[in-house]
Amino acid sequence: MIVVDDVHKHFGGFHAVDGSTLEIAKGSITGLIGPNGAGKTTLFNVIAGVLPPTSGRVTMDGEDITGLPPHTLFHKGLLRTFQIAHEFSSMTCRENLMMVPGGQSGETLWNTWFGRKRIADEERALRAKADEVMEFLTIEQISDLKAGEVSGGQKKLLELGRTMMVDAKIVFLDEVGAGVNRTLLYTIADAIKRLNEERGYTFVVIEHDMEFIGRLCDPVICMAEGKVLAQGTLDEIKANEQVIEAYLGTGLKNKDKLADA
Amino acid sequence: MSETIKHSLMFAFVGLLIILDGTTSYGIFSGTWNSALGILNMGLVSAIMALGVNLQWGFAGLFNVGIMGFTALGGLAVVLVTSAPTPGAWSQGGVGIIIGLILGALTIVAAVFVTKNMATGKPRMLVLAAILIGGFFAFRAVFDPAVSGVEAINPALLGNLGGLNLPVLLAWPAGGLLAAGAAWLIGKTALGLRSDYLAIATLGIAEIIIAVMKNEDWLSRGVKNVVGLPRPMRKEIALQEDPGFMETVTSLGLDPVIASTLYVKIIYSLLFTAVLLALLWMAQMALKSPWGRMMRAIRDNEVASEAMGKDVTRRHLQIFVLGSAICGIAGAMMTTLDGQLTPGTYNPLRFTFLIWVMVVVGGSGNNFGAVLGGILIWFFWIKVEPMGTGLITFATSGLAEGSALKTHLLESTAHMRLFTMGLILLLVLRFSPRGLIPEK
Amino acid sequence: MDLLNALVALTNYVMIPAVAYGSQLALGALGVTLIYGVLRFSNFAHGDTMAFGAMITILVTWWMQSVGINLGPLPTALLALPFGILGSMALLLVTDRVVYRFYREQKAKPVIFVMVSLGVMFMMNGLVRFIIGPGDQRFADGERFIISARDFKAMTGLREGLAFKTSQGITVITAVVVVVALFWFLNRTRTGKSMRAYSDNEDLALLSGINPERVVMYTWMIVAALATIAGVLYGLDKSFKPFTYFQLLLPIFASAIVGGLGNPLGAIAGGFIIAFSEVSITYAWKKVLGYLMPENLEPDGLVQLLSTDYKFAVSFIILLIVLLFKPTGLFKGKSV
Amino acid sequence: GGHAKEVKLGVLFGFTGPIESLAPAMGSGAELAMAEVTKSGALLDTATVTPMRADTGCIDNGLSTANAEKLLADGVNGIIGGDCSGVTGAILQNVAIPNGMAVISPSATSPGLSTMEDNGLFFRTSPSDAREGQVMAEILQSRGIKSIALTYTNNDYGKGLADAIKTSYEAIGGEVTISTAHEDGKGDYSAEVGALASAGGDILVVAGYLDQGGLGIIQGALDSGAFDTFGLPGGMIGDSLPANVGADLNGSFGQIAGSGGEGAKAYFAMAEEAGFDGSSPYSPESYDAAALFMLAMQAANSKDPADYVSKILEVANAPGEKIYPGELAKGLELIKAGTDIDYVGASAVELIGPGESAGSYREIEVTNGENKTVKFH
Amino acid sequence: MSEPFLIGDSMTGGYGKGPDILHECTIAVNRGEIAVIVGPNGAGKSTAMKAVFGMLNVRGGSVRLDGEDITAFSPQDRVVKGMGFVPQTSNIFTSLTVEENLEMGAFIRTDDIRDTMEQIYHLFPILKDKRNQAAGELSGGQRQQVAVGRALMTQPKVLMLDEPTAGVSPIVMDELFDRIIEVARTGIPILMVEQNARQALEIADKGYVLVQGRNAFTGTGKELLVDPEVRKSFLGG
Ligand SMILES: Nc1ncnc2c1ncn2[C@@H]1O[C@H](COP(=O)(O)OP(=O)(O)OP(=O)(O)O)[C@@H](O)[C@H]1O
Ligand SMILES: Nc1ncnc2c1ncn2[C@@H]1O[C@H](COP(=O)(O)OP(=O)(O)OP(=O)(O)O)[C@@H](O)[C@H]1O
Ligand SMILES: CC(C)C[C@H](N)C(=O)O
Ligand SMILES: [Mg+2]
Ligand SMILES: [Mg+2]
Repeated sequence: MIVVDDVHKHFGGFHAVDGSTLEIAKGSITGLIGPNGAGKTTLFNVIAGVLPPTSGRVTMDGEDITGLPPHTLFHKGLLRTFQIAHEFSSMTCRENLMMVPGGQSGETLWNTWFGRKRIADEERALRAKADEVMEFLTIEQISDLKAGEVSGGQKKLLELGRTMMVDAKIVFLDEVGAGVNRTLLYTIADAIKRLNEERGYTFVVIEHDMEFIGRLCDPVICMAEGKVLAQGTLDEIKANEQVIEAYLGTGLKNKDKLADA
Repeated sequence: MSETIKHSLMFAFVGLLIILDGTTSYGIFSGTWNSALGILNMGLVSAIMALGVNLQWGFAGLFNVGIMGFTALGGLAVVLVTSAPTPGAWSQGGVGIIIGLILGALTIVAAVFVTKNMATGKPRMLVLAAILIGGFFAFRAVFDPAVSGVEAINPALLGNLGGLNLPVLLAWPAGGLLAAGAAWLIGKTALGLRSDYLAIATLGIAEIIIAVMKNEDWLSRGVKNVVGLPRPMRKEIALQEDPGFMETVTSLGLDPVIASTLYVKIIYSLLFTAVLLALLWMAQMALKSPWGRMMRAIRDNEVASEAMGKDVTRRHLQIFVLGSAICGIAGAMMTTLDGQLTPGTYNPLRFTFLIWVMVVVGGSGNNFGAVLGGILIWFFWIKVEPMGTGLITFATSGLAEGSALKTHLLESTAHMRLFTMGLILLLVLRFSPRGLIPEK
Repeated sequence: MDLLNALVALTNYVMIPAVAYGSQLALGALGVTLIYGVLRFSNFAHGDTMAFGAMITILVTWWMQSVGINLGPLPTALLALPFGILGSMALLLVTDRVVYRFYREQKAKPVIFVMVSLGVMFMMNGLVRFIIGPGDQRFADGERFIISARDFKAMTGLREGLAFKTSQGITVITAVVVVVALFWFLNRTRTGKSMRAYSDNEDLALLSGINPERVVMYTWMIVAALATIAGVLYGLDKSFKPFTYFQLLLPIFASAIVGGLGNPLGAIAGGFIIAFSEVSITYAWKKVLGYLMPENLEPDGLVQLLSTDYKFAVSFIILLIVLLFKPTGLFKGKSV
Repeated sequence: GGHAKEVKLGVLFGFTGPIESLAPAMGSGAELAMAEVTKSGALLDTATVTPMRADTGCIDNGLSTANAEKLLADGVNGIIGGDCSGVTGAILQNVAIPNGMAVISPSATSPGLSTMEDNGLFFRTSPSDAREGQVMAEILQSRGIKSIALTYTNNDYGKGLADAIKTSYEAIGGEVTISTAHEDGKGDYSAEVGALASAGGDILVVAGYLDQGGLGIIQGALDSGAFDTFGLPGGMIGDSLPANVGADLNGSFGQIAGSGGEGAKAYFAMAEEAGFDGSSPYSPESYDAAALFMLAMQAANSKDPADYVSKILEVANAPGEKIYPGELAKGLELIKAGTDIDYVGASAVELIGPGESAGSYREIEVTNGENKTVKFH
Repeated sequence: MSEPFLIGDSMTGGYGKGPDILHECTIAVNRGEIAVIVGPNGAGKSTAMKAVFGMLNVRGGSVRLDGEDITAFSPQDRVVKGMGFVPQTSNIFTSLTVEENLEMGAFIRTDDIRDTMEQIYHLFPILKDKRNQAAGELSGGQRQQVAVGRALMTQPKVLMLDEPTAGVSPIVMDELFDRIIEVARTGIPILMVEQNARQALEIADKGYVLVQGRNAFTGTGKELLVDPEVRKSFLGG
């Protein structure tokens, strides 16, 4: 569905993404892992049109989408979340969700003056939808709070909630799990799976929690230093020497010392 | 609920100030309706400007500090729409001016085209330079003699192209359109800038607009001013000479001079109020709709709004053009009220920052706040002078008569005006730091 | 010879004035940029702070002149400068205590601060005029020229003169010294870094043990010094008049912004860009070309790209062009 | 006509804003005349004359009209003002004319105001720019000057005057190498000086204000050695200029409205005694504006504009006994006695057709750091 | 039982004039111990940390450090008292370079900080490479490392970390936990909030579960880890 072809992204002399080539199959839930600074988020940003690539091409369903602005991509069904939550902090959580769907007739000035009936109907539906999403994410109690005044984890959930407001084709999730309670995270994993199975969404998931990746993703791509290091099922990846060395590590060294104490 | 009452009370308070000014001459009040309505009228115009700025800043977070430029363009529209065409101006050079301007525009279009369509490198630089330099000289060659031609026609009284000789009320929407057109051009180039960078860019553009209006005499006589612009109603003098009017007035037992001046002012008040209410309603409806929500989202976080499918650039342009158009309309109304266009009077303090004070004191992001701030701050702008005088008289009352300090202070009374303005501004912002009617 | 004459004319009418004016703008812009960098708002009262500092200096200078204290060839005002700095420090610290601190505690938005500074500006505006009046004040003394046009002509035998005023010399030297010092202070000293840290993230600064009120106090003190120096040098070179100082605010802001707000180097660069574009774009090349071209080709017209009516417009156009390519100024400034 | 004991005159100048440094001396001038009359007790059966100051900001139409309304509300019998032509137009159109209030401006010099339909309510004690242009051209010619560079303050006064000088001077064969504007109140005039220097010329004529941009231009031109002689129209004549510039100004020359110098000299002395600078621009004209009001009121035996406006031209012009500053009491007595007077005042007032000063001029040369009158025109 | 080194004792309070978010919440840590707070999102974990650090209006209860009541102290004063804190969000100076961030961590220290800085670079090698880069340009995980490094630079007497491992890769997380254990063993108490709760509780001496601003469960790390209720509700089964 998405093909990333030899994409480079340089910041000054630094090659954050350094010739990544990968493919995301339609209907898959692809995991994207790799050490901090591997270039995962940067790659997301290039695909989602936030950053122009230094070179390379991105296509979606065969169409060249390199350098298209994010809002155009959104309307093509490409959604993403942000690693560092980008909530609309002065708006309520519900408004954060309700603003998402595109093409609302109330977004046209003319209608705000002369099409009030239609807007009211649409708003009712939107509101119901937003409430449903919040309930699912167990954040219904914060629906009327300003998004800037909720906990770190709740912001991340809100971030995720926005992608659930519309019918997307492909959703890029950048560490939705960081800071989210594990029990809830696994519930979310189930939801993602359901969306994937029932509605055919494609997902690309960056996550450092191997258990979460394990529950969801196939295939898993591991990046390091801007390049694709390995690709395969999670088990294959976990067994890959390079991946272990660069990313997974071998566990706590001090654990035994702790036990001694 | 109590909020609503509180805010209504504030409006009532401002209304009361105006009424007091009309009825009592105690303290800072003047005690004539002429003065009170005069303040109200400019207050209404200010409120409309504040509404425009609030649209841009309060809704979309665009730091436009070029209000002065748009107001001036509105004023220019009045001249261009209402004044009579200067006899002979078109044959003496008017056509040349238009051709020159078209040449200039073509040069810029060509330059932009080349920049966009040629690969970067030396050839592009050369072509670009050739176009710009060639275009500039062609422009000057056509434009300069044409301008001298027009400006030579009775320079002390005319020397400009003149206008379309249309009714003055048409000039208001025309002012809006002119400002909107300029805003569109500016927005296309400068809206990529953020916060204070956009501010200085718009400030600069406003200065450029004023510079053009001051120095291009063929347009609207430059610093020589255009006086005696037409009005949407009869002049007071005409009324005083109209037997019908006089009859009504005397039968009502009114003073004819006062009646005629009030008549004019009341008509202005009604017209301005109508414009203000219409714009306020539109702004309010827009704010409370998904459109307003989208705008707030954009203001809040542009990156996220982009990712949520909102075309931030386009929306910014839309609101920038709208807000500026409103300022243009207000500018045209103000010039109509003044009856003259005096480019030298446009300065940023009065026409940009004072409006900002109105928006912020009123409560940015809230349309009613902007309107309240507009009228209230204008009231103070006029009344700080007597207030300042009062303050200084009070401050010096303890001093010995004829003491050097006292004389010195009394002589400097004029400077109490801005001093008092500052004091009021700080006091209001101290007691309601988010504005009188803050955004919810 | 003609080439020399042309060069001298260009230096005399473009280079020297632009460098001096640029330094003056730069000094003013440094203050603006510092407040923006640390306290995160555009301070409209800066022009009037400059006027206030200069005013105190002038009053002290007058007193010194009256009792016969002087610096020989250098202006007495340099001796009085420390008093001016102290005076404006006192004023700014009091203003901060009485006015700005409240809004800091409220965590008010920058635009509120801007409006508050407008209020402060109005009040300082009145204060200065109360004390010294709205008129022109002269306080320069000492040797007026390092080299005057007449002397230069006599010395070199050229037709064109070259004038270099003492005040211009002092301005340029001071600007260099102040910038180097400020740069070193901000980037190398603990206090300087803590100021930048505070401006970046107030809460976190708190968690690092930085005392915010201290940072703010230092900032105002430095700003007071900068403003006074700028105001005095400007007054020495041109003249002191409160209204002009207010008008200076615009080019000063333009300088700070085009250079990149919050960046001292940017303030300097910006000052020179604005000054040079004001002075050079509208320059009439007639004289210079007259020297350079053969007799029969000497230009008839003024050979002026644009008339001086548009000098501000031109400097703003240049500013716009810079911003279009570098949206946060030449040196990557901040934006709030 | 009422014989109430109090006459109120509005003094409506830009006490704040671009000409805030000129306005105080103008205000004091007007008030000096009022004090003189009040003290004499000769006006309308010992009426007192009270000045009421208000601000125009020089460039703020809204403020000016509001303040004019306020003055009216306070019951003034005449308005001295406005100062800058722009706001003066606004005051006239929006307040004075509709209300039938008489206005005498000491300083609004724009020709545009001449043709305004003013119902005979508007007068000016400052002469027309066109006239001064002629005079200046003659002076330049008589001094054998072949070419001038010209710069003007960018407002209707400066522009109008510069146009007038240029036209007249070129008509008699002089060359104007450049005519360029400068903005008042700005910091730096190097660009203007550079352009002027490049254009060259025997002298530099500065049609500006002596404590505004004009001073900056002269200073810059002297410092850089661009020009060493300057032509100084009325706005540039005043003691502060030689004082501020110093010896370098010696030899520069110009002209200012005023005849005989007698009136002006008397006025300067009076001003000095009162503690302000009478030679500040438009200060004499302000005194005269106030004087005209009071003399006309006396002549009409009324303080109602409707009655006295027609008398303004009468008291201002010949025939009649000449009245100089400090002699207002005498003037009032004479009028009361039915004798015709010709008010000369501090600025040699002579009003012509549309109610503006005809303007005779004295030629000034700066010698030994002082403005010396050398000739009359 | 002796008084813990740092205790927030039955704290009640909320943000500004808003409703109470903490209700009689108690958290404490002893010298050389690691105490971990877990709980659902929005439970008030971060709020409790902030309350202990004096960034909140505590309406009831008290905070004591080493026996001294510091409830009324300002945050800076607590820093001077030796408390170090890494907040959950905006925990770095984005416009300062990595190295300057670390220097700011050591702001109140007057001794030589170079050794400590080397230690940090040793712990997070990536930061050494990026030492002259603005911290705002770092990746999410790198920022987190800077934040923790900053707090370690303080050489605090007690260290409070709000989700230090959020977004860091497994290998760095292991390193980080190792380092935390080391620090704790030098006698410095560590109070941290974690969503990687299982790993955190494994190394914890004491665990708190907060729910809706109240203490729901308290016990040793091990106890909580084996508690089926806690596992199911908060640790992801
Ligand atoms: N604007 C920038 N300027 C300079 N360097 C940058 C910029 N943005 C990112 N980088 C660098 O690019 C590299 C890749 O960053 P990126 O955010 O893509 O990492 P990541 O794989 O998402 O890491 P993490 O797992 O920590 O989120 C990092 O080393 C970072 O320092
Ligand atoms: N700045 C704030 N202003 C007002 N309320 C806030 C603010 N921050 C958080 N809250 C409220 O306090 C509650 C607790 O938030 P807190 O940040 O302590 O949760 P948390 O337990 O740390 O959650 P997480 O695991 O998601 O970080 C939330 O429900 C939120 O609504
Ligand atoms: C007082 C002066 C600045 C007024 C000027 N003569 C004008 O007509 O505008
Ligand atoms: Mg990332
Ligand atoms: Mg938290």
